[in-house]
Amino acid sequence: MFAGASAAILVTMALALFRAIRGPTIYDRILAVNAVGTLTVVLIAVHGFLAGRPAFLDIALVYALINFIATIAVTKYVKFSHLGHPSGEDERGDV
Amino acid sequence: MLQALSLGAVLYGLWLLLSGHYQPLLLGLGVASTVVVVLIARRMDLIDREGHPVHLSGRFLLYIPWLLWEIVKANIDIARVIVRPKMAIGPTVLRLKGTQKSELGHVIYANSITLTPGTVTIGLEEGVLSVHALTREAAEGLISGDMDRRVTAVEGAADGRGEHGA
Amino acid sequence: MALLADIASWACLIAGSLFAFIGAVGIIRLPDVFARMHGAGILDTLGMGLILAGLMIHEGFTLVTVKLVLIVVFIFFASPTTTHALARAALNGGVEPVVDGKNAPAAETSERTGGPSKT
Amino acid sequence: MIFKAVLRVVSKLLIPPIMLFALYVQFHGDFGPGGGFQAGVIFASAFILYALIFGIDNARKVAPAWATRTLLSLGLVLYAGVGVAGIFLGGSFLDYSVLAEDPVIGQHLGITLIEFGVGATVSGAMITIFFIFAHQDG
Repeated sequence: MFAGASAAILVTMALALFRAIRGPTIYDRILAVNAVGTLTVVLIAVHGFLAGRPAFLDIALVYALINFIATIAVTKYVKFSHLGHPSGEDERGDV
Repeated sequence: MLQALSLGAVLYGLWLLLSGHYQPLLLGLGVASTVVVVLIARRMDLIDREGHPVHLSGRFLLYIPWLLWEIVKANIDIARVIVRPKMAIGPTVLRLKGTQKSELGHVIYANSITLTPGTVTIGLEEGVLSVHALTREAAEGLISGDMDRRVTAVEGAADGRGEHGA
Repeated sequence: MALLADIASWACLIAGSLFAFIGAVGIIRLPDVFARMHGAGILDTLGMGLILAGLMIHEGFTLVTVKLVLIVVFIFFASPTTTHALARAALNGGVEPVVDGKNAPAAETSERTGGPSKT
Repeated sequence: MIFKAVLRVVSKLLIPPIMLFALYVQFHGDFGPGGGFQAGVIFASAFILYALIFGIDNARKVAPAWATRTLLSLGLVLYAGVGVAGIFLGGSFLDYSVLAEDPVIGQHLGITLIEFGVGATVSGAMITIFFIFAHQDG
């Protein structure tokens, strides 16, 4: 039953990846890649159960975390073209 | 100071839940880790009524079941809209005034709106939220103000004095 | 009892996969980036939540379940935040939401118009 | 400075648990996936999140250059120190068994110290690399 769920998640990932490849704007791609990241978290968790090693959940938690920070970093990079505090309009200094 | 202690208690509880090994060495390392993290959090100036809103936790726990039920209902609505061959969507952008007193309350409100599919907060400026709604029903559900009232109730009546640094 | 838990776990996994799939279909079908966020919202809340709930029911009440709960809680905090950040970045980058209906106010955020126009 | 509320509040809430999680991964390398490298990266990512939301300058105030450099080198010194201690106590480089009377305890101690050194070095290096990248313009 976990194998079935994994397969469904993989198909869903393929759909989201399609949007990531199609675009058209960079924001569509970020959104799709973020969705793929969430699905990866779920896939890792399900795979942990499939392999009978629930220690995989630590990895899933790490992935959720990295996904969050990476999406914020990419969003900020796209918005300001660099990761530091913007030099100009500093009141908008976050993402 | 009190808030630093309570943050430490919460973090140590998290350590115990994560660890699952209750030998003296790991329990001691947990204490050390908690102390280090609390010190760094203090240095980062994270510990105040916003960064550690433990005063809201009781009422927030009561709010969660209602929010989850709203999320389930909204999910079913939006899923139904998406799977129809001809999607009956009517995207709108509306502006709402959050009646919460602190920014923390506004953030809870904004994130609750975004968590509910069908509505996404696309702007939050001094208590005025711009919300993108996918369907008319989702927009009307927000305009009725039920969620706003409940988040304000989470914030509580006596919480209007703003944050004070720890 | 074990059978009942198995059935519940199955149901959660199937429903979660279904919702995740519908969310991904939404990401593909909906017309612009702001509308697609709603599809991603389905995937991030009920899709993810139900699959992990299925795993929780399968596992019973152990520390593994606690970790699953932590993952769900983390994503429930993180997902709307990233969506919000992305929406603001898209607005800032000049992507306007497609709206129909004349009653919608101008789709700009106040950060570009300089203040909230009406409440 | 005015920061936008949603990101500020959520990151204020999430940064301490992330750092605690990093230390959990650090010290539970024996029992599950994890260890020094991963822990260092997670710990650094908490700092990177702080720097993204609150600005590079504030982050530099929290973790000044001397602090990250010291962390980086201390980790390396700890690693090399444990290795050399093995030689002095009559074993070879990174021979944990001779660190204590009982080889098993010695191995445990050695691995924990080595992992700690790796974690410190990796987090120091990651934070430094991030700051170097972020200071670049455009």
